[in-house]
Amino acid sequence: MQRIGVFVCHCGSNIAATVDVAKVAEMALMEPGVVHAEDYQYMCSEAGQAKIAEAVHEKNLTGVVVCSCSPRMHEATFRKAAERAGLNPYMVEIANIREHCSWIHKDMEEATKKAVILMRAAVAKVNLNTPLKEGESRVTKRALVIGGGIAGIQTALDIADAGYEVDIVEKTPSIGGRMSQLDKTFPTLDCSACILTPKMVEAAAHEKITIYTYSEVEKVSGFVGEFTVDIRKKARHVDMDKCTGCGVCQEKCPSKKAPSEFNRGLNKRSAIYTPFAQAIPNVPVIDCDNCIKFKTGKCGICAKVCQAGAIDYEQQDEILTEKYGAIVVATGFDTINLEKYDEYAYSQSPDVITSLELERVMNAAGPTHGHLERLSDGKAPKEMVFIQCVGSRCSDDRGKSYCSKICCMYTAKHAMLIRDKYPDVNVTVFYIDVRTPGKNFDEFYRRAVEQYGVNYIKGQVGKVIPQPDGKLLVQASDLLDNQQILKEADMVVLATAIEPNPDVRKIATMLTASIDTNNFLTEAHAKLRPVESPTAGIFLSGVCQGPKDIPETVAQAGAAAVKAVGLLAKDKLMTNPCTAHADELLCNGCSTCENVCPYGAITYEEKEVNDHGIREVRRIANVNNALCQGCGACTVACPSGAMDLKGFSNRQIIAEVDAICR
Amino acid sequence: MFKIAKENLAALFRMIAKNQELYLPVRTAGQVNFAAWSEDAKVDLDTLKSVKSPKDAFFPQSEGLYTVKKEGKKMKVEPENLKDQPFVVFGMKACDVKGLEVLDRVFLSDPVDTFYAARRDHGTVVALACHEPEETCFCKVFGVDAAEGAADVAAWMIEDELYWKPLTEKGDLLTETVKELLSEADEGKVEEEKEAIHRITERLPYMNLSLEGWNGDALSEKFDDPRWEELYKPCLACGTCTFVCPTCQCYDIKDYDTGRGVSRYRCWDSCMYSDFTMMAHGNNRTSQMQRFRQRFMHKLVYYPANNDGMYSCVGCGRCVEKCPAALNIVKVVKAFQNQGGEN
Amino acid sequence: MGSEKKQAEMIREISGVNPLKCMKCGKCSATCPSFNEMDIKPHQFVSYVINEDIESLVNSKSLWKCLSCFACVERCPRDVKPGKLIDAARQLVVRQKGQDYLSADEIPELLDPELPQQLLVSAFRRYRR
Amino acid sequence: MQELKDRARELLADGTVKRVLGWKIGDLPYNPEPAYFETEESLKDFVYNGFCGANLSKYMIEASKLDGKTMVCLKPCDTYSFNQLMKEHRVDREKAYIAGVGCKGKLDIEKIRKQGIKAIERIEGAGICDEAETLKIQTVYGEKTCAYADAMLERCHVCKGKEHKIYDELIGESKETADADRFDEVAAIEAMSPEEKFAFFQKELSKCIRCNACRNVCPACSCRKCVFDSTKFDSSQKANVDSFEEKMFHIIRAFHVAGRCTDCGECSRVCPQGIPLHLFNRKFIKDINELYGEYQAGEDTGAKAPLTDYTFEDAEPSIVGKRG
Amino acid sequence: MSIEKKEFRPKIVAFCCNWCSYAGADLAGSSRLGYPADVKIIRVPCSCRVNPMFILRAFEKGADGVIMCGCHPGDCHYSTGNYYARRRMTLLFSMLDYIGVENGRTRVEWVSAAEGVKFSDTMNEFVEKIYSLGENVRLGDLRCRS
Repeated sequence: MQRIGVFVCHCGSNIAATVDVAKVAEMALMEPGVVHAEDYQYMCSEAGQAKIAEAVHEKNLTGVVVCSCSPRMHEATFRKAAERAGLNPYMVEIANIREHCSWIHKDMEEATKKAVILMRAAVAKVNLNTPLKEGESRVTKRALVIGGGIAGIQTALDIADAGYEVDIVEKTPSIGGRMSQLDKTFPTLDCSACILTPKMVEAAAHEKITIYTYSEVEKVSGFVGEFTVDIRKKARHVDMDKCTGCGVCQEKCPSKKAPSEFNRGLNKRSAIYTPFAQAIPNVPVIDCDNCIKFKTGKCGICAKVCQAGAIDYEQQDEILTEKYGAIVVATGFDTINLEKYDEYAYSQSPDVITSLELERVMNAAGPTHGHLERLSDGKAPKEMVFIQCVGSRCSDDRGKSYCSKICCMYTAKHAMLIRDKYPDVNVTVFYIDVRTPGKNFDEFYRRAVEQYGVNYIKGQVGKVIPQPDGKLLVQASDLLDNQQILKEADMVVLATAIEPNPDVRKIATMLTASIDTNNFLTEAHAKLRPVESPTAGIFLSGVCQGPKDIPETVAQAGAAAVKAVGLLAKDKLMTNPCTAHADELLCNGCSTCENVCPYGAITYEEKEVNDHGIREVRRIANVNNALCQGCGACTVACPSGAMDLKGFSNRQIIAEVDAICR
Repeated sequence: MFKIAKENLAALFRMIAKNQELYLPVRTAGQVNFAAWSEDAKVDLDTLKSVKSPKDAFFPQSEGLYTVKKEGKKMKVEPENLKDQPFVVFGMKACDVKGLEVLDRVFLSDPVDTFYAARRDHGTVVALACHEPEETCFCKVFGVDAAEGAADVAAWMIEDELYWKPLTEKGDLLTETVKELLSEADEGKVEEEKEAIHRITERLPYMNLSLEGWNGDALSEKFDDPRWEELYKPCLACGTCTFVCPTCQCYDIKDYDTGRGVSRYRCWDSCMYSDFTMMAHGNNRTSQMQRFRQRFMHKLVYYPANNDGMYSCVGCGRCVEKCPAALNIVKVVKAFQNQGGEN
Repeated sequence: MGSEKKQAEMIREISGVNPLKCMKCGKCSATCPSFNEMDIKPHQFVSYVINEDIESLVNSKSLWKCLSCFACVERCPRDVKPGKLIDAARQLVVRQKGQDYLSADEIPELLDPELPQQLLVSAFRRYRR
Repeated sequence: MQELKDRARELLADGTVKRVLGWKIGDLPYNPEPAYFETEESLKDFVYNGFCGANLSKYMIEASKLDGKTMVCLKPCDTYSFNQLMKEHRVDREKAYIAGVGCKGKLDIEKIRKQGIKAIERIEGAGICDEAETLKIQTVYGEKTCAYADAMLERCHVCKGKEHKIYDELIGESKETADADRFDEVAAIEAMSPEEKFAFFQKELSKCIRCNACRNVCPACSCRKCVFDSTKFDSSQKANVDSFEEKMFHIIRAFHVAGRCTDCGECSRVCPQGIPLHLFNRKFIKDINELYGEYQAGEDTGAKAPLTDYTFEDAEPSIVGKRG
Repeated sequence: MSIEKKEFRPKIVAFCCNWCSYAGADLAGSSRLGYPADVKIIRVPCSCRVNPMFILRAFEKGADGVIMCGCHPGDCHYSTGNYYARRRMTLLFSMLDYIGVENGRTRVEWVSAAEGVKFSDTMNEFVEKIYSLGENVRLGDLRCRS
């Protein structure tokens, strides 16, 4: 039996004006287990807390009920007070007689009656409380960043600058990501490479940063503070240590038919290649699917021309196993597949291109060396049409329901750049809405209209019809003039919706990080914890969490880094003691709990149990206290009632129910 | 010997129920069980066996013992009242009447179970002969005569008339209260009916079951027999056999928190349940085999050992009909007849 | 007023379209082959339904100018499908005139082998109860 | 049946299986019992006929703990239960040699008795090789006949189909028996007024004697220790009291197996009081199908159970009031 | 009406998740948005912690109405808890309706920490409903009455 002390707070007149606090204390003494009850002006004051300590000592209390304000307000205060008095802090329960009683009721008798019932429920619960102890777990002082785009690079730099080791795992042969493919950036028209390359170099040179390019995360186990990650380093067939990056191999490679990923397939590259000139590391990889040596066994020219002897056809994939305390996901995005948008003739005409393709066309290192020209015949276009919201804001299954956020701004940028460089080219933008929230964004868009004479028409394009003469007939509506427009264009640019990198699903599963219906990773709280995943120790950086532009990405990357550093800075993690646990005699090992656990905290083990004399090996659920956040989903899913939640046990809640219904 | 026309039975029941409670077989939602008579109750005297035996009338499945009321920190104990009004159970079969004898020996011997004793004192039993016994019946094995129940009143339903014969003082008293509805009759038809029942009884497959070797002395021989290990296997550990049985007498005592106090009640228990006779240290019988064995050993060995050789099975056959796994006491007895002791 | 409201309700019900989903992108009008002959343009249909001005809609030229080509139905990004709305308005008119008497059994007789498939399908949609 | 017996003998003889889990002939014409056969000799008592209604998949929980393989005879509907138990890691596929046995509908002795047929001596026509058209029943009170379909268990009239969902080999023929819609009874109750519904269930459930047969026979109720037998929820109650506690028992039980119940119908088959317990489980199945998409527990071992799954657009609980 | 209310004071249990609804109730309190004292709140970490058995238990012990509040779908602190809760409660309520318990006695409402007004409105509405339904006679255990 517990020895419970009940302390009723007046909260000045906040409670005492509507609740007969003395009566509540008097009634408390009638409850089973209650050996002490008193009321006091301000329980949260020094003196009030001292009263608790005093009673704990004098009456040998094992449990405390404070009838006061919301536990969200002072639960921590009273728990600490109890702890100082030598009581386990989790032996304290709060009866909320202010927010849930005195403040919402006017009739004293009624409010007092209710306060008594709330007190009873709390007493009933404390009668079943057991001391709980926070767990501790170690923190490996090293972070992993998945993805080497601007988000990943920035996060890694910030973590490394704070003094912690960081590894970047990048799937492609070079870090740099999408940003490296961009020509200019809005709203200042900086050259993308000019601002990105220094960061790439800095990351590569940073002593705390290790970069694994052409590598993928293969397996993740463990939990916050102690993840174990297998990284597959794909065979490059080029020795990183020997290669000097001279580029001769690429020049001499006879196979030059592979579409260049970096240029969005608009031109070709050699089978041995670095994606772009500023690639980091500046070490090529051999694309085995296109390499003559790998396909036929003959050739081997690259090995012959390599003076460093870096070519190694025998190289195999390598698996590294590393431990990390925190993981940041920065997997970025891709544009959606336009297969389902026949009406825009993307697959029918090479002159219908996506905006990202236009970036490459405009770029000096791109397929047209920076000249704006039609990809079909190389002619300079006279009429350019931009179509907005292609695949964004769709409620059907062809596109995405969300706004891709960056298109309005980059289209303004494109239009402006084209009008600036080629003043004789007419640019028309068909839009549904122009969305420009952001510092200097609307000014930028207005500049495109006012200064550069870009023609913005409100109305979506219905169809793009390739004409026999190579022109593109654009059928659209002008909603403001209530006209249907037929416009001949030389090039059409589609502001294609962006979607999370398709690999993110696989990664989210490995991390047990939750993902939304659009494959964006879910943040722990939409407003208050936007860079943390609900899974402890996993942080989100960049577009993997939702569409964003470069400044936002960099800001979020920094925020994710700070959160990760905050975790790495700790020597030990205190874990929430209100976690689930399975009664091994009741557990069926049926896996139902595992299926509802959002944190992957439940695993199974074959364990010998002694069930009242029957010894057998059973499959039994095991909750990892470091991962469990105490939501209780498993406790209800469990058919046998084996799973229970400390601090909110079945019997405790039932005791509260009983006390209220009494 | 009296008789009453079948169409007047409703009047008879009404008259009995005027002064006391009357329990009789009533059909509810397709099943016949003993229940209190009311004007709109569907009385069913044609169905041979009620699902549950009528032992409820004397030993209810659940009955309150006392209530503890809380007043502040003080407790007040309020015992449940004993049965103090007379009641009638109409339509019990001979086997069920014999079942009462089995219960009597348990509950009326020292220490007397006052709840049961009060019910026995106030209850009058009218036994109805089994007009058409069935293949699951084996009452004869236990010396029960399906044609005439050893109750306070014996009754027979013959064609359109109910024959009524008081056998005890209580029976006479009851007869007095309904005399105006009864008319005198001779025994001729009843004798014929009895013979007819006996003839059918002879033809029923279980009636000549031999209980040789089952007695109070057979304890260790039967207890250690390896056949139990096989016999129990299909058993689902449900309580059907025990809850339909007219002689099973085990009960558990439980508390229920009503919020204002605690009511202590007793309810039937089943030796098939894993928490049967569970004690603080654990359980005496840890396996289903042991619990399964307990039931039959109790009926055919332990009980006879303590009760002058009387078995605590009356051959009603309810367990035969209702076991979900088609197990029953007859199969057990037969299993032991085959090839002596070894397996 | 009340009947207008009911009619708007019916149009929603027959078409299965929620006009509130429209984001006014104009893709329907952009794609409509009869645009120039219409007095009420496809993208405006929704407003008439939302504003419960069914009278104007059923009296418009557009009602009978729609070719039921379903280009708008196909391309609408918001699942609003003005073509369905106009078709529902037509059904409303047909029903009001009490002409929904055609039963499935009568169709074979009326069938002209030259009729385009599309028209048949459209007819079935209209006469289905 | 001979084929099945021969196959069992072969498998025992060649050591593929250590034992056979099937049915042993009863001492009355209709009461074969589930049994293990470990020797070829013991198979002489093996029987498989229309009265072999028991779902043996639950016995495989214990059999999975034994040494060696067990040949288990599973009817089409039983295989759903086996799959479900496998999904919940309660049976070991490696320990089972599944003989998918044919089924022509299983018989319910209670239905025969309901027709006034009693003192049964012999029943012809219940064999699995028979046409399953008519039963000829010899009784002490004369010979009676009964249409096979009229003596069939309720569940066979709404059979999910005679396809075995998991097996090692198939033995014997089946005959389709479904002639009613599985959810008709549920729909009829849904259409009642609250008062009628309450009266209906009150009447049925007041018969409950809390014998736990429904629970103990249920393959989904495979918990090592049932919540009703543990003190975890303070719900351990044996009594059959007149208040609603009994109903609580059945709601809770149905909820515990919701999304896991394969609708094998064993609960209704074994209830000594003939309570149509399947009406609870089927209500959940119907709701799940209607609200979350068709789901048949035990159809496979992969699909996510409806109660451990969700979509953003799931119906709100208020739909209950709106459906009217 | 007021006389009736004196005779029948319902017992109403409200399960509120710690992160949204309990905070919503706190906000209702600090905004002085009243609702009848018949409602008593039990704090649970998440709506997915509410076992249907708790709700049945409340009814068994004499509650006249049970309401569960949680974060809005998509806003769960534990990301998915309320989705499971939503399915569980839908099925449970449907079953209670099926056996003839008035469906107005059970309710689920999603209340965020910012929705003090909604919390108070919901409770007022729910209590009103329970008053109109009267005492819960169908699910309560007879022994708990007196």
